Amino acid sequence: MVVRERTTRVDLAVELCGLQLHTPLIPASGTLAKEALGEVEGVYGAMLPKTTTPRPRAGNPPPRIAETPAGMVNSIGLQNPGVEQFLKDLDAFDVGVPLFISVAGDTVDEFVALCERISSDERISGIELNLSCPNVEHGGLTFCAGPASVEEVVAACRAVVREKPISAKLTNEGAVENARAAEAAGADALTVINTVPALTIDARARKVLVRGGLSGPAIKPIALRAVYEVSRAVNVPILGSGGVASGQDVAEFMLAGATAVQIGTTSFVREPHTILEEFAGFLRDTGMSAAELIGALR
Amino acid sequence: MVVRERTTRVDLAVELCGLQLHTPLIPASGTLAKEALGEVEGVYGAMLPKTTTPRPRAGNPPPRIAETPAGMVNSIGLQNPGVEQFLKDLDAFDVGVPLFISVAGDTVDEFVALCERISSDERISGIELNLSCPNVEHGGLTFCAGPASVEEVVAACRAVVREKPISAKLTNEGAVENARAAEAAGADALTVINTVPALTIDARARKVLVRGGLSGPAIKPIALRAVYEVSRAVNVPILGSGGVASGQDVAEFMLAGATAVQIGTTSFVREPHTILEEFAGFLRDTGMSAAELIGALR
Amino acid sequence: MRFYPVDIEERRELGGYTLLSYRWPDGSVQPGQFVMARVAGYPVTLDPFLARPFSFYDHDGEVASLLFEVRGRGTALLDRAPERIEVSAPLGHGFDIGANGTPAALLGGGIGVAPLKILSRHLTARNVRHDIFLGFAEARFAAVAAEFPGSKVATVDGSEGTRGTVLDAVPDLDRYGAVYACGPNPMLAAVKRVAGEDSVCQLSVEERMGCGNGSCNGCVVPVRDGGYVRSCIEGPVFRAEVLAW
Amino acid sequence: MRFYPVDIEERRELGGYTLLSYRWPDGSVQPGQFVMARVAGYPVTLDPFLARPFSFYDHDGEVASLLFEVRGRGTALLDRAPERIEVSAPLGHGFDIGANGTPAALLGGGIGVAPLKILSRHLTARNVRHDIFLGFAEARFAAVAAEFPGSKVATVDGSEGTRGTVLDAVPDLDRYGAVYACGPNPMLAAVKRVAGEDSVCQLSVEERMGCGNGSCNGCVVPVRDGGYVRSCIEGPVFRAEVLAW
Ligand SMILES: Cc1cc2nc3c(=O)[nH]c(=O)nc-3n(C[C@H](O)[C@H](O)[C@H](O)COP(=O)(O)OP(=O)(O)OC[C@H]3O[C@@H](n4cnc5c(N)ncnc54)[C@H](O)[C@@H]3O)c2cc1C
Ligand SMILES: Cc1cc2nc3c(=O)[nH]c(=O)nc-3n(C[C@H](O)[C@H](O)[C@H](O)COP(=O)(O)OP(=O)(O)OC[C@H]3O[C@@H](n4cnc5c(N)ncnc54)[C@H](O)[C@@H]3O)c2cc1C
Ligand SMILES: Cc1cc2nc3c(=O)[nH]c(=O)nc-3n(C[C@H](O)[C@H](O)[C@H](O)COP(=O)(O)O)c2cc1C
Ligand SMILES: Cc1cc2nc3c(=O)[nH]c(=O)nc-3n(C[C@H](O)[C@H](O)[C@H](O)COP(=O)(O)O)c2cc1C
Ligand code: FES
Ligand code: FES
Repeated sequence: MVVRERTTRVDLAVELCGLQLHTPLIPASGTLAKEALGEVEGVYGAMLPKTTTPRPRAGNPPPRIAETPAGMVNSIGLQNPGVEQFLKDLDAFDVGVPLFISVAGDTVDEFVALCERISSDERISGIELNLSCPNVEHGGLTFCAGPASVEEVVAACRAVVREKPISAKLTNEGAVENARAAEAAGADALTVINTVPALTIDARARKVLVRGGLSGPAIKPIALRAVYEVSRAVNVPILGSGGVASGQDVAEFMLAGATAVQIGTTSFVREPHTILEEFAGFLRDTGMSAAELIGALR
Repeated sequence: MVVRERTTRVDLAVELCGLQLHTPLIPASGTLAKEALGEVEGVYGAMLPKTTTPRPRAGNPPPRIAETPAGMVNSIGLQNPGVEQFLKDLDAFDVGVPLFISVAGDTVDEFVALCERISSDERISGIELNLSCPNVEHGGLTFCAGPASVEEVVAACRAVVREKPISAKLTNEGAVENARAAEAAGADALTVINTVPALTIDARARKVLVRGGLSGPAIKPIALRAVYEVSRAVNVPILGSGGVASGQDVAEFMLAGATAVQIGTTSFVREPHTILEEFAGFLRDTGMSAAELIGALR
Repeated sequence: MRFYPVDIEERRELGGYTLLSYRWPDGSVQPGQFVMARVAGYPVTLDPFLARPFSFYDHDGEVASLLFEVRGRGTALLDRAPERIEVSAPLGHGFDIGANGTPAALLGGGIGVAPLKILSRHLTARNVRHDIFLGFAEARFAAVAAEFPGSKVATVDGSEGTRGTVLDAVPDLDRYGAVYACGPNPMLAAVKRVAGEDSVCQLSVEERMGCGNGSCNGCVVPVRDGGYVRSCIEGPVFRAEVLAW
Repeated sequence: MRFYPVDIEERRELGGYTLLSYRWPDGSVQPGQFVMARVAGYPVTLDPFLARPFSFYDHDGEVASLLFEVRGRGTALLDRAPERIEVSAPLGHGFDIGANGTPAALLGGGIGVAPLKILSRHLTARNVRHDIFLGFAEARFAAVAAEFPGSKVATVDGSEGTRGTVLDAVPDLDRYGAVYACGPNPMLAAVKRVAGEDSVCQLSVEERMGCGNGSCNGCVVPVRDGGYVRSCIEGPVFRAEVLAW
């Protein structure tokens, strides 16, 4: 996207795994409903709906969210209608930009089955593997718990997805090791990071409120560190995620090494369009294009 | 400490490794200077100065700190005058409550030498092992990088410290595994958690600003989760640390399983006395004593 | 989510609550719809980070008002906001006042009174006979009942009106053809149990909200057909029989 | 750290800066000492989380004033604070104006002008002859020079006074027996190089601060004897020769 501001042309485009993105912004999986798509027209360089699973999932009982300092903890529990219904509803997200799909399974076979099911769908440009869900074959540890498990699921998915890019979405814990494993197993990109395990307690009620994942600006410096370290450890492009709240944050993630940047929790309180405008303003002020910013720390 | 509020007596005392603490609050290591001791009179149930090392350390060049959403990142680099000078200056912290000393070495032998050096000092009631410093024998990974390394250093220190309690201070990453290892190696307590690895970037200057550890309210839900999980995995008492900013936060950490709670970054912006008052107010409202609160989730 | 800065026109105390009004020249607000509101920040405030949901207390096509109780950080800051706040609205599905039975009973529990003002005005405009019942914890809050002439009040401590919950103020809920209720979820579940089988019973639920626009799946309620639906999009008003309470 | 709420007495623009004054009835403020300031929060604001250091611009025993430049979130919020802010003060070691040589040169770079007002007043009270030199990026800021009668000005763009930095406005710095300087660290390093060998040269350094009371070790400067010292406790004013710049 070339935004004309004052008299300077700003070049927001980036290339991600051979796909042209007119802006480096992508919605973080699970944070943009189809009902809200009208609000983000033109903002995102690629689309990415909420993670889908082989069968419908009801998700966790409420309360599912709690606010924390500069962030929130959620335990949605991957509520989704299952991949078949998901594909029926998918047209809403097919808005003329590359469409990534986030998938999660309870086992390696489920991941593979999902990849097979969707990889022939022409609307879909790429796949994001949500590796932070519990691996039922390994006692409930997540697929991100160690490099061996990351390597296994990425390699298995790679074997059935030959034409489309795969991004492995990693948690902060073990990000660098897991990134190397995912790259070795054939991932075309890495999404860094998912939410950080966290807990909230209602002290008056003496109850656990929400045990889930922390997101929002609070985790930005953690995510930025992970992106920075991972980008030094691998050669594949990185999709940064975690606490991005402003155009300057987008620039920071790209400088740290991200090729594209996901907007999650902040979209609940700010219009993503504003973030894109701020980012365009940053590029105008610095005279750089988005693509030039990637990893361009001095 | 029994604070008389309205007509209700509030019992703030807790027992930690056989030591009587008149309040469950302890300063987090590295966040309370002797120049500021006057501001915290009577607040803390135990004292804990900044980590000391075998030799003087100049620390890292500035900038060493950067603010982040609801937190800060620091890379002080363990600036300290070395254990000999440290012990000469220690009287300032000997204020009539149990005195813990935080130690860090570059090698297991350095940890052991420090423990030997200080364990006969009568002013000192206990030792906190700062395990998040780089282990030069293992290529710069921290002592917290894995349970084997935690076990090694704790066991070695335990062997030379027979009379005084040792708390192993753990990072968030791998907290549960490392907690089990520390307990098995003879730790009397665990401090959970240290700062979370993080990074800040100055986008305009295109420079890394501070690569260090994130602290403050931003990490509270992360620390609370770690305390909760660790307290379910071990039987030794836990010193909670991470983002505590109010009396209600103190209650949350104790409910999650902490016996004592450390106040770090927040002491830069709030008087710890206020936090203690809020906590006393919480106890008065709920009719519980501090000791009863420990792990008392319903 | 898009937020609009609005200038505060008036702020006053009403019972233990705050009534805050601001210009909102948009004719389309339905009773039971809500706003996400927050103080204006720099450029977005991080403290608190999320906006908070509030029912429209009233809206005359030009000025909107919210009635709220100060509970925590979000409401405390809104209560003190100097000149302007930021709102996103109108959100959600409100009460269906189209083809419902008469007479109607409007039940409010505590701050659940909020959406009943605009609801009552709309019902009156349609000549729907309705009675209003309000339950409060203490007399201090019950003062808001003065804004609902003819309403019957219950207080838990008995200091004002009937002693008990709002249901204790309604002797014969099952004779109403339509029931509209807003309040804490346990109260709504009780209303559902007591309402007449043939009455059209609509409940405005209260769940924590992250986004208010359907994106986070945080605000769900369990439904009869299994699973959960989002109260910010499919609700916050639901037909009682839809909910698995 | 203990903060005290203070009521804003006056706020006005001065050049491109904001002058903010509040009652501070404490006679012990020394030139070069500073305050940690933040907006008042609920019960402590998380946004921004840390307080910000500002030099005392002036203090007459009853009213203190700060002069600041809006740079980011902290100063933007202070600039708009409705009625009160919170401060912790007086902090640090200020200028030693006891046994120094004459005449004195006072050098301010940009917002580094701030502590020179109170310093100049104290020097005048002691009958110490002194000249004031101020450097600014643009003419807009240079307007503050009106508060320093007789001062010489330099602007980087040459729009006001000498073109160049503050050092370009001082033809003969080495003839002064005492030099007092405040500004960006690179300017201070330049002053140190240029100041006469026999003059007593004192520099007020600017480092990011976490706590302001010596606890965090965040605000250090490198010193001649090796290692670092805290600018909030041992400084912010240092004898030039102490610094390893
Ligand atoms: C659709 C809808 C409409 C609402 N309309 C109104 C209204 O008109 N007036 C009004 O005063 N309130 C209304 N509420 C409730 C209001 O959103 C909460 O009181 C508010 O979010 C509290 O924010 P806080 O920051 O002050 O409190 P917090 O600090 O967030 O919480 C303080 C206390 O309130 C509880 N709480 C917070 N949020 C919720 C929630 N969403 N549901 C239940 N308990 C909660 C917490 O458990 C805590 O005990 C409505 C809620 C919904 C979902
Ligand atoms: C002892 C001392 C006295 C000071 N006195 C004054 C004064 O009288 N008037 C005044 O306007 N300012 C003064 N400053 C500087 C002032 O503290 C910063 O401008 C302020 O902290 C900026 O906060 P912010 O939130 O607005 O900006 P931020 O959002 O924190 O930062 C905005 C920009 O300012 C830079 N910055 C922030 N803090 C510092 C810092 N401490 N040092 C250098 N650069 C920084 C950042 O790199 C960034 O580019 C003083 C600083 C010190 C250490
Ligand atoms: C409410 C909510 C739901 C989420 N759902 C998913 C999901 O379904 N799949 C996924 O991979 N990540 C999910 N995430 C994680 C986000 O995609 C993102 O990685 C994380 O929130 C960090 O980014 P943020 O701080 O910008 O939100 C969810 C996050 C939130 C807050
Ligand atoms: C400026 C600063 C210096 C610190 N120095 C040390 C240290 O020397 N030793 C140590 O074990 N932890 C150190 N820490 C970590 C704290 O003790 C504490 O575990 C961490 O900051 C989390 O708690 P908080 O969020 O309450 O600050 C330091 C933290 C900060 C912010
Ligand atoms: S509040 Fe986010 S889906 Fe309803
Ligand atoms: S600001 Fe913390 S030691 Fe100086």
